[in-house]
Amino acid sequence: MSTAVGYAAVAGQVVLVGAGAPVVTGWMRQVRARLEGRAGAGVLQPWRDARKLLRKEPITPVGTGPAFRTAPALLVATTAVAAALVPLLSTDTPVSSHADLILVVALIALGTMALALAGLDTGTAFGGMGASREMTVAALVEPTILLSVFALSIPAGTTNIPAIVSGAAHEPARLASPAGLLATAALAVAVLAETGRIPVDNPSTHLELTMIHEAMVLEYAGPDLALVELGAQMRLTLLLGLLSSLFVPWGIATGSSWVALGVALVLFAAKICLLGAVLAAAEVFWAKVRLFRVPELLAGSFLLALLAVTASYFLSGVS
Amino acid sequence: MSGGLYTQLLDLACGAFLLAAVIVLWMRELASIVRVFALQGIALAAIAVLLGAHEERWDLIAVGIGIGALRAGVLPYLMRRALAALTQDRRRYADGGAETRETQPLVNVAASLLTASLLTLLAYAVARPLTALHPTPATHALPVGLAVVLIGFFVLVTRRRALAQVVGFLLLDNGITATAFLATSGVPLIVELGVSFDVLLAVLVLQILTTRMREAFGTTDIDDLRELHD
Amino acid sequence: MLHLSGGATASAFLLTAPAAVPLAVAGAYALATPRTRPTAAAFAAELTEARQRASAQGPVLLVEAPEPDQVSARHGQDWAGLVSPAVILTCGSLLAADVDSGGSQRAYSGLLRADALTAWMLLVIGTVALIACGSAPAYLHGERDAGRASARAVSRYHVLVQAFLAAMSLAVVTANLGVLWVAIEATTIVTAFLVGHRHTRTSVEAAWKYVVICSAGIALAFLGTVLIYYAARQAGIAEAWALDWPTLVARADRLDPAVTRLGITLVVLGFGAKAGLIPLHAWLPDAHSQAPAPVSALMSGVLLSVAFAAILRYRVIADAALGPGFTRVLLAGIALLTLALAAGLLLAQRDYKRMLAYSSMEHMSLIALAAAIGSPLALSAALLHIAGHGLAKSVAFCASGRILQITGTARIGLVRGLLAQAPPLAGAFGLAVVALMAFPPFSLFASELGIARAGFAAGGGLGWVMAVALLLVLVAFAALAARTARMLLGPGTPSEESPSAVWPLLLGLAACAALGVALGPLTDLLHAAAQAIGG
Amino acid sequence: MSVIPAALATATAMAGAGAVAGFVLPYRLRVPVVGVLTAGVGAAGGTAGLAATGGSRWAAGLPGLLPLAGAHVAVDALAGLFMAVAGAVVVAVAVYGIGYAAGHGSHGLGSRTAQAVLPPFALTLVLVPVAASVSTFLVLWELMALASLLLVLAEHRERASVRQAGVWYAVMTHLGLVLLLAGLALFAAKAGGETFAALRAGAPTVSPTVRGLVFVLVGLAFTSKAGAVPLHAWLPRAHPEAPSPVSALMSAAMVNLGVYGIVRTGIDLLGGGPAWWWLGLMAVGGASAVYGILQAAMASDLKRLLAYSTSENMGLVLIGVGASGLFTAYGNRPLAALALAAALLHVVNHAAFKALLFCAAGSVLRATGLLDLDRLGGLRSRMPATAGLFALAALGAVALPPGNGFISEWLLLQSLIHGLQVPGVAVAVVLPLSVALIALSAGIAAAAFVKALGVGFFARPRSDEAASAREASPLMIAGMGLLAAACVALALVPGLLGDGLDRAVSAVGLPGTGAVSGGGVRVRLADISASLSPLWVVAALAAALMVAAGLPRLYGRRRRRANARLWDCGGGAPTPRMAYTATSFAEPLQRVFDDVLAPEQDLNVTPVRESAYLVERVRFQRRVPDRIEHRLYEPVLRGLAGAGQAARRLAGGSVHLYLGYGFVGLVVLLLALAVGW
Repeated sequence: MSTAVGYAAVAGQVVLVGAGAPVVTGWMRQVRARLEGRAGAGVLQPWRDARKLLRKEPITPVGTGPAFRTAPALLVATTAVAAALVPLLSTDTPVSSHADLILVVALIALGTMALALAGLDTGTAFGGMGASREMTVAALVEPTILLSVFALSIPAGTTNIPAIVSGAAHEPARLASPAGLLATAALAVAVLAETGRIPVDNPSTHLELTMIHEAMVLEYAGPDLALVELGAQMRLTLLLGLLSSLFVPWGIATGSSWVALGVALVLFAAKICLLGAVLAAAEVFWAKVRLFRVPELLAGSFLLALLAVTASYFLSGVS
Repeated sequence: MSGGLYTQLLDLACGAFLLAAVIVLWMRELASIVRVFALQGIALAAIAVLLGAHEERWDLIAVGIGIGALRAGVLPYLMRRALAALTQDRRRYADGGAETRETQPLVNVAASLLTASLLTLLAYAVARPLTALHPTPATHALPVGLAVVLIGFFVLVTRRRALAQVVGFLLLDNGITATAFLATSGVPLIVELGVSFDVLLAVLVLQILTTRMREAFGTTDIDDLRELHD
Repeated sequence: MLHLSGGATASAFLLTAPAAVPLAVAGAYALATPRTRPTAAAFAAELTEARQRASAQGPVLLVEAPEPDQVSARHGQDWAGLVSPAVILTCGSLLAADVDSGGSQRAYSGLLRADALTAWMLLVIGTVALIACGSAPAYLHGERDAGRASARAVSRYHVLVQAFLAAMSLAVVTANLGVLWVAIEATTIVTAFLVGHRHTRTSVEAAWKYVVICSAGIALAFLGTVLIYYAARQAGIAEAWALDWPTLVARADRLDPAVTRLGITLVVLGFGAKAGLIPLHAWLPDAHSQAPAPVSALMSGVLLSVAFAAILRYRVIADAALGPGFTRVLLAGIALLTLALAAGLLLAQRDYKRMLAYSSMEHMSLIALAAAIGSPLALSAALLHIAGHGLAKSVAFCASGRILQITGTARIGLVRGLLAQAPPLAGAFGLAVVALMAFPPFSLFASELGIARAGFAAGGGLGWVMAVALLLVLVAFAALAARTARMLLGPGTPSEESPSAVWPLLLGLAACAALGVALGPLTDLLHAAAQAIGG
Repeated sequence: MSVIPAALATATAMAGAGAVAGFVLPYRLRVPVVGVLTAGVGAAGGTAGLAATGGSRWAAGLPGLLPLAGAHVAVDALAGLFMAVAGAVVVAVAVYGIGYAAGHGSHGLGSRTAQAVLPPFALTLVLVPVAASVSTFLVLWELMALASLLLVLAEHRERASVRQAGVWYAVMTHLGLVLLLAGLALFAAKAGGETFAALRAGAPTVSPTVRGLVFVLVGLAFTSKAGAVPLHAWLPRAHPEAPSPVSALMSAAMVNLGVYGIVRTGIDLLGGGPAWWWLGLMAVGGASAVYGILQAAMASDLKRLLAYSTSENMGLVLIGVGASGLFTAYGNRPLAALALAAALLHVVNHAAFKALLFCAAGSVLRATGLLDLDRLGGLRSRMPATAGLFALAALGAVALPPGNGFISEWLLLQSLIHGLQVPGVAVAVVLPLSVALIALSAGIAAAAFVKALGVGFFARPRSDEAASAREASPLMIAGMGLLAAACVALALVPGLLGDGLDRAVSAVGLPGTGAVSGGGVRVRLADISASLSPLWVVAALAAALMVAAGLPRLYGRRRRRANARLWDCGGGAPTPRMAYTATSFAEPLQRVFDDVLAPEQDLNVTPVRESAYLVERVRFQRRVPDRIEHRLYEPVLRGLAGAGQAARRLAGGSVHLYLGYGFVGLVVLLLALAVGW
């Protein structure tokens, strides 16, 4: 019985992230359009785009290799595996013992790396440029995420995400601590950077002076492009979900009952929509930071994470 | 020989011995230096003979006479010959006149004499335990031997002419021989023979080298020997 | 002598032969000097030759074409020089078999005496001489081809080298400190002409410095000997035995400390001059760079150690009379200063023979340091270091002589790509330098290791001395490595080089490596030798 | 129990035979024969090592060898682990080396000297951990240094830079020896014996100051061998200049012995020490990790990049070892065991992927004659096997799943994260910092290897040499294949190592952890649990990949891929010269770390002759020097050069001066005697 619920939860997470990601993006674009006084293309527009792209002819640019061809699928695959591991809906799944936070971070980084290699594989100036910038950002983001993980895992005594989440759900005081807040802030910045949002990157720009992510994927077309877009959207959803699981863990099923799972599903959708709306709203009011000042931002979040760890240690160590 | 006379004669000989070393420091003409050196050889022989006479050891007297012959006879003769060779060459080498004079020692005469006195003081200080071990008139004169050793070394360091350096080396050797006699009435005969032979050979070697130097460099100024350096 | 009936006669023979046979060979060479021309004429010719060279300020080629039948005769003559090393080696090993349990052999009422140290030193002298004399034919052949050596000069070379060997052998087999002094002074006189044998400005200069500095130094040693004799006489030792080393050691506790102190200081300074130790060290690079390569090998490989062996003998007396503190401070100070000087001068060295000479100073100072430490381990290490250094340095010098003949320059900066040019020769040179840099398996590593271990174990500030010494050795290592690499590595065109000339060198390297791996039958001898000098 | 001595004797005999064969045989024969014998040495040594990790022990004394000391040998599980790693690397690299040296003339690695030295070098790699006394250890250590030095110099005729590298290597390694000698000799003197057994027994009686001094000296030497800052300068020089198989051996087997030395002396012989030792070690490790990988990210020479990456990985290992010591100092032994196990596992992983990386780089060098990433490119189509193997190894190097490096870094992070249970302010400050540094180095490593792979092997060739490259010979691929198999095995079933790792950890007196077992990595301590199942991760990823790749096929109508020109924002089909180079790839990172790297740049503007305002040529040059070298080494070198020049004046040639030394010396000594010594 419990395994059935568990498997359902895992499948639900993967499907939710896979299928819901375009919707989340559509939602964010819609919120943004409305805030900017436009009508917007509708919440389902990313879905329609994906369907259109998937029907197009697959194209292999001359001079590219296997890395270019496999990167989109790898991006999606890593995100999907991560989505299965992160307790978005339930902490009690058959895979929860594998759900290590470091592993999740590494899987996300693997996707980033695959895409960067694909960018270099094209041999164009844009591809290389994008890859170079992406890896620079990733090199700085990764430690930030890991340190935040560290800060969060100290009270739980483990890096297992379900354990952290259920621990936090049972002891809300952990989250309200200075360490928890610092870690949240740091992780939020890292998520923005990792998903290529303003102020680090602008997902809708194609100016060579500023673009990061888009530069890498310029050569993709058709189904490949659809996968790349899907992958990026899934990452956004996943990371927002991770953020919400870690810092607003309430509602996530900790036992194995279908009801709790249903509640969790609804609450998850609500949380993601709220977070997405906040993010979209913020993007309207923020400007993108100059490329070479991005590291300062990331260094700041890195320091926040470090402070979080130290604070968490001292606060828990005193007791 | 009475004790007092013996002591006085010994002191006289030792004084002459030291004085000769100091005079070598004073002189500039190589010929005069060689002459003074010969006198010192005689003083050395006198010391040995006096000691022999005092201790009534005929072998010591014989050794003394032999040493006198070597240091006052053979060695000065060899050096005079070398000097003569240099003088004969005057026509071939324009600056030949300078070859027979120690024109410019590295330390001037006044300073040399001052140093000699300081060295003598040092010798006295150093020789204190030597005298204390076995106080006799002879060992009381030990500082003289040591002083001559130091002065000889000093001559070796500061004199620029090859022959002057040879004299310095011989002064050093004289000083050591004197010390040997004064301290222990001489080392065993076989050693004494070996030493004298070695000294003779060393002087011969140096003399030959002087000739070669004269041929190769056109001068016997040691200061010109600076081709080998780092 | 042929009828060896009694043990006494046998030991007398064994003790006499190492000095007598080379002397006899020297005599034979002197008698066999080519008499194709009247001596006076030859002398005159040589003189004009020398003058012409001097006027041209460089070697002028005056080739006398050898007649065919003379060539083989000369080669035989060159190889005959191997007799004495062989005899020294044989006597050394026979003596070693007798004394490696700690006893001693005496002859001529104690004038000659062999203990384990003697045997060890004889073995070192014999082996190094074998390398030097073995590589001499190739060297002389090269000199003749370049017209730098007349038949007379070669003959005189042989006479002097043999006499040199005799003097060194005498220095180690005598028990009388006076005779020891005479023998060491004799080496100066004999080698003076070997250093100056080329009659060029530089060689005359080197010879002059060599004779003056060494004679002055050795004179001080004699003064020291006299003072020790004085102290011994005052301690009641009879005249005949007052310079006898075993007697002095046995009764050293009765020597007057103040006089002994003065005497030992002078002796260390004096023999230190011959051993290449500060302050009278300066003759060494000049003489080594000017002497013919095999002679440099002998001087650096054994002459320095023979002189140092004398210091080791005196050290026993001093330690018994004064306690270990005095010589320890004296030797450690001298060793450190020498090491610092050698390291400093290696840093900016531009001449590879001088480089090797300074490396000798470096190693002698390490040996001196070991003597300063004075524990059994340190003394064994010092003796092993003497052997290893002798072998490696003689190979390096012999190889450097051939390199000089091939390249025509002693400047490091002008030699390039030697490994590509003459692989066997450059390989031998490189390996010798590697050995000198104390890499295993060469024995210098084992001995340096032993010295370091003994140094840190000794305590009382010697640990710090050792640390400084190790740093200085590192500096020397760096300089040596950089210089040698510059000479050996890089592209080059292969030149004609007969590999047969390299066998003595390989022999030396193999011996050095073998000593570093295992001492085998020499183990007992080494320990007995260290014991003989207070270990 | 007689497996170990028999295997070691076999290895020694084969090395001897190999050395002789290298000298004697003609070129065509010697390369294969020496290669096979070298592989034999590795196999025999590895067997001995495996036997030891399997629980066998062996010790012996050989008093006849090694004058003045006598040789002592002993094998325990810790030694066995390092022997096994070295042996395995040697086998694979020897096979690779046959292909590498064959067909390229008798210069370089094919020369008599190099071939004769190769088997002994392999032997010393295996034998160093066997040593059980100070003298034996130092002798083997130096033999290894000498053999590697000779091999580094193998290609001296081709490039002048080899000489420089050789000299640096020789001097640095001797500096290491001096430190080691001073440290160990001091230790032996105070502990009253020079066998390891005596040291172990005597260590508690040695005063803390001396123990600290010993640890600092020895630690500096060993970290230098491991390529950690600040004494790392030899590594980025020697590794690129050595023939590639030699680089592989040095980087995958030799540097490990530095770690071995620290573990052996620090934890085993000295029996641990106060926290400051280990904090220092962790500081060194952290600095090496970040500095090494930063330099790697800046390097555009492929082997230099790999060399600096070695510095990084050894830094990580040192962090682990330091953490282990730190936990022991605070009394938490299970955690200490975990940290040590993580460090040792990383040593094994690093050996596997770094050997493969160097071999692949060697294949590239053989195929193109180039190592400059800026001029390579496009090799994936010309040499697919090499590119694939490089990618596999790079995956291990960036420490991302499913690579093998991830597992050990994960374990290391776990030990550090859980280390916060240990009280103490130092721990609270150092552990988070260490985690941050590890994470930072992992991030930059990703950038560095994306650069190496993406710029070096992907895109299009940027030079004629790269365009005409040919795939490596079958033997080279076979050798690399062995290493790749090891990487895969370590990545999928690290549990195979479990028991050996446990025994190695318990050999230094820590409790076994059972951290690595079965198909997964599991950490189970008093109140921690975390686990990682590499096989599960790989299976999940593979499944997801198939689904993701199948998605367009299911949905889309047109299955066949069509070829098209590169779009490049409409520019279309750019020339290879327009592609991003390694230098430009690294530029943003370099900007970020400007303060650390301190790049130097020159701008030369040459105006046209007629007018100063018209520019004929602009030359821009930027270099990223090794800053530590700049600050630390150059003053020393300048000082030494100055000292050398000053010393020359001491030997000015004047005989008066020389005699003056003697006179002054005499007078000074006499004065000293006169005033009373």
